[in-house]
Amino acid sequence: MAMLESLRDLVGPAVFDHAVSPLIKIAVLIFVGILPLISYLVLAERKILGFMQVRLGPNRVGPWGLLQPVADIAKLLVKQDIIPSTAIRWAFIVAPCLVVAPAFVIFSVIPFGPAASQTGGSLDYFVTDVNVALLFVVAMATVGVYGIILGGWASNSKFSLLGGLRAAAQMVSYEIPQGFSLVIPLLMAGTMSLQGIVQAQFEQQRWFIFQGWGLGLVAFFIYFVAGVAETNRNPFDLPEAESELVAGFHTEYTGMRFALFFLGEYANMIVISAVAVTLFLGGWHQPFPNAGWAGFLDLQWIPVLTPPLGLVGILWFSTKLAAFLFVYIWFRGTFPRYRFDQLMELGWKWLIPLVLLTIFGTGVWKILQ
Amino acid sequence: MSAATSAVRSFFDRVMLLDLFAGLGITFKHLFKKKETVQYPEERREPAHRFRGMFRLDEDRCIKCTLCARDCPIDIIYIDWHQELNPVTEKKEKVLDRFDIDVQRCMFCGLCEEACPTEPKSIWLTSKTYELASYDRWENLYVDIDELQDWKIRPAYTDREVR
Amino acid sequence: MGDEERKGPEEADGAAAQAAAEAAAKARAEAAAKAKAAKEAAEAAKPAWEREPKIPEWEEAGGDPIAAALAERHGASLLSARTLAGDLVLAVERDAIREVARSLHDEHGFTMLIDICGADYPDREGPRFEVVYHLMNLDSCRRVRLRVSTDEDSPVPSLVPLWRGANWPEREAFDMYGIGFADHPDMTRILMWEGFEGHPLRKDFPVEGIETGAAIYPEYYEEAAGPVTGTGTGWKPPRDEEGAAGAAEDA
Amino acid sequence: MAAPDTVGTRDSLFEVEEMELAFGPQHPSTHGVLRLDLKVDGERIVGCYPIIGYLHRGTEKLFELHPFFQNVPHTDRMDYVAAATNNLAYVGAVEKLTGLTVPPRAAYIRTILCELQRISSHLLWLATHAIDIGAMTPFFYTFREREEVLDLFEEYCGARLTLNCMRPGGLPFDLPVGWTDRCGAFVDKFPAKVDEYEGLLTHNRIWKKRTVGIGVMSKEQALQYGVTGPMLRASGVGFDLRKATPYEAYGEVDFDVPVFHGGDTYDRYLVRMEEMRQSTRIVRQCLDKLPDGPVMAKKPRVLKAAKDTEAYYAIEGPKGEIGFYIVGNGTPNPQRCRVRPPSFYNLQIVPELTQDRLLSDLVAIVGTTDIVLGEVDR
Repeated sequence: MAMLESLRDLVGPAVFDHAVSPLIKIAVLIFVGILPLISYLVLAERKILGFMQVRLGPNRVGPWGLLQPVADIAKLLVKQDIIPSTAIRWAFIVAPCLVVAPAFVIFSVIPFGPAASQTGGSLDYFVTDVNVALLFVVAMATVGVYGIILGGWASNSKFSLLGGLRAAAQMVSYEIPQGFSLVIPLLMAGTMSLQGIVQAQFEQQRWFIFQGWGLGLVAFFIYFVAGVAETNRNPFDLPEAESELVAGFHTEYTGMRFALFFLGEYANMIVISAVAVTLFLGGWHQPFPNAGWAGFLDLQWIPVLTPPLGLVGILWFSTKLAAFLFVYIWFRGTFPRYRFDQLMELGWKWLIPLVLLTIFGTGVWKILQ
Repeated sequence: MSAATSAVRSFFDRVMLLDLFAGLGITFKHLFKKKETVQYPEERREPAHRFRGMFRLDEDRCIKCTLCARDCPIDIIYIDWHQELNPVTEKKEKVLDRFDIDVQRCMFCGLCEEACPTEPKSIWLTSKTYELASYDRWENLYVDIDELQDWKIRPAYTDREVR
Repeated sequence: MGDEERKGPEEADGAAAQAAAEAAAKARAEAAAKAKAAKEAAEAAKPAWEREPKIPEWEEAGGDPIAAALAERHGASLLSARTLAGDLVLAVERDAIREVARSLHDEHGFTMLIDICGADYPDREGPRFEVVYHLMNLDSCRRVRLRVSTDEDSPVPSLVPLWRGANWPEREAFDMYGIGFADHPDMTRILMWEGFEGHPLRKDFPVEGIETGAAIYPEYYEEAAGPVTGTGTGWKPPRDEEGAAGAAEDA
Repeated sequence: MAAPDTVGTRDSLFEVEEMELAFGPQHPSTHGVLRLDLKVDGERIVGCYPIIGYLHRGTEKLFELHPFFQNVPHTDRMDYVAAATNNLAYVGAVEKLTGLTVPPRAAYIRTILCELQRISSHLLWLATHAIDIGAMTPFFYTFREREEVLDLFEEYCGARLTLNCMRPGGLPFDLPVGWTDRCGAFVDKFPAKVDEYEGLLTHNRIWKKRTVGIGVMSKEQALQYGVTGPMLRASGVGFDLRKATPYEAYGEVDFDVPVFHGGDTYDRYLVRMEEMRQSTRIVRQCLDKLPDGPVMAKKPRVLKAAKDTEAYYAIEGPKGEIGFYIVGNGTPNPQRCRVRPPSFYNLQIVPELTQDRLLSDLVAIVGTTDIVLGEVDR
């Protein structure tokens, strides 16, 4: 902290607040937060899937396999990097970056914890609070699809191409119900700032999933289904359906480039879950923040450490996030895969009309409010 | 059940996604079940008593009839013998020059053991050995009579791990 | 067999001797018949699995309604109709096979084509190859086997017009034996690769295969070196130099 | 510019562009080394040409080289997930050719082994089929039970996969002590496990969407292509050799032959699931009725077939009718030994079933035919 203070003095407060501090936060977020989170998410997925499938999962590297992610990363880094001779070179190289970058950028607007003004501290537990954050999330999520299409096309392999095309159709179609379902919490909160939406849930004393005659639940359901489809996860993992398209758009990718696609997919999973937690599950607030009997959930009674309020926020946020990610993994362990046309049918014929109806219902609710 | 109630029920099934939740329930239940994994190098499955693994041969019991070689469907048993006068019994006896098995091509059908006329069998596969992998293409795979007779329960390379 | 007397043929000399020999032979035959009957009775008393196995023999299938109907309908095209171990086997003129199969299919309910396969009899007089068809009637569970003789140059009428499923087995017979099938839509190799020379299941095709350049470890399976059985040639894989020389002695 | 061809075909009018897609031999869901040359329009399959033979080992040639009893291990390696039924079909043909009769105890044990093999084969099919359709968990559940079946095999004959567990005239060994109890315990608990698999799949809407109405095979098509086994029974033909021409101990046990009429992938799935339950019934009854006595018939020292005799013997394998056609030539070796491989005939219909379906359906259809390439190519 002292070092930060001296840095602030050195560069001047304006530069520090607007350039240095976000940069540090981003670096911390990515290298301390997201990357370890993703690698351990992969481990958790393998473990949980293993447990569901009456086996143990990775348990050789380190105690309970805890060092497995390290081994995986080392393996992927030192693997031979193959660019197929017939591939379109520049696109082949650019594609994985196009998948990863947008997913990471979205993290900048997600409130993992309270703002400095709420806790009385000096640290915002998010990178930035944009007043149109929701739009930003939707816009950035859209960019990821280019990377996948490009990767599928640039590989110059038929299976990759089919995977890329599937991904394109799927992601474009499911962005519509997903985007619309975001409108519902937006209507309920009356703001587009994610921090504002969290605050609105606090003030309305109800998570938006339970708000408005169950319409929140419907919106949440649609958002989640569309999110699973958006991230190409089972049961909507058609673009990389290994039994049909070998590995879909990343068939030809090896080593670190493949790892980037992998990273992108898991980062997207976290993003979708984080947005869902923020919009529907009260964000970083503890459950029942306004109820007196649930006051112990602020964890201030833990005598030894008495965690600062911001950290409690992050803790609750992570817990909700983890529950979400568990459901993702649970789905993967349980369901078969949809067929391509059935997926489209589900999106266009069911989810979109349903979400439009829900928006209408929410409007009515809002007026009656 | 009347048609109406079954229709209502199927409608609820559809809307409430009960079929999907049933599947989720099954996988969730398995999260807490006993795991079936065998931690291989530390834990080993004990093969059944009749398990057909690596060959053993007992030269003293063997009467050099070559039936095992004749009955082998893929002809991987090579036997040569000659007759010698036993100085003690003063009888002519067959002496093995060679008893080789090209285990690389062996399919462990056990017909050689069945063909063996001695009692107990002088060639048998029930040595409970299943670790026959090797790092070298030729290693451990073409075994001669000495190797056959003192074939350890397990190949050498795993011995140090098992202790 | 008991107490029958054994006589060499050299004793048979002169008429009296001949008569005696005849009488002896008669007695012997009687004794043998008696012994045989006793043995049969003993056999019959045993459970089936302890009896001497009774090897099935060919019988003429004159009374079989299907064979009779076919003989009436196709006349000389039906070369023979016999049964063996309960299976009806019909030998059919090559060019008539499709008609015979068609009438079996249409009139006798043999709707299922079970199998088509080739066979090679190089020692046989006449055409070398045989194509064997197995048909089945699903309602009565009756099977019938058709056999057609052919040689390399004369194609057999294909059954694909009757059963689409005849496609692959006919291709396989072509691939394995070089038997041609007329009117077949796709008379190409099926199991061996295109460009393969020879027909592997022919009896004159060498078992160890032919040189195609496809062997991965040609040095291991040396020509004329192995595999050997029993007291063999003393061949060992080339890697094992010591001991191989000493083992080469024959017994 | 030439005048447009107003009476052209659809393709010439709209210039549909097809792509050639080599599906296999190295592909996760071709179950070995099957290659399908596909002509696809987008993801719609407009043409399919299976190319087989990558696993051709000349088994039929090998049969001709060896005496009858030495061929049993070779039969293991054709349909390598159902070795016992292969063994039975082969030794059955040899017994028919040489007139051997099997003692009743051997017949019962053979029946038990075949039904256990059917269970294990169907379990493997279910595992791979579910993986093809994207459900990965049933794979592990089915393998858990399959291990137990294989353990039973191992205890009986010493091998888990390539059993070599039958001989012309009977069986090589009697059952080990306590085997019947362990086998009984397995078949008693197994139906509950089948319910578990069904709980994951049968009513699951995604599973149904992927399988109902996919790859519909009519009764006529099935007969045209010589399709047998569960595929035939899912198309409304209740034909099962175990009932039609009872062999071994099947005539003395009570069981049902499941028949469904849809002919689609879902019905084939249901048939096999029900068959597993029926198999446990058969095993249970056989264990209860198991007679005492020898397991090997009295047979000549060298088993020879008479010259120019031939026999065809078929049984109901897990995949369909597996039969052997053996011609004797007066020596201990067969003159010709032909296998009637069920997978070979069942695979033949795949191009017809996949016509105008999507790529994902192809995977489901290939999975539901339950082919083993070791048997297709021999």
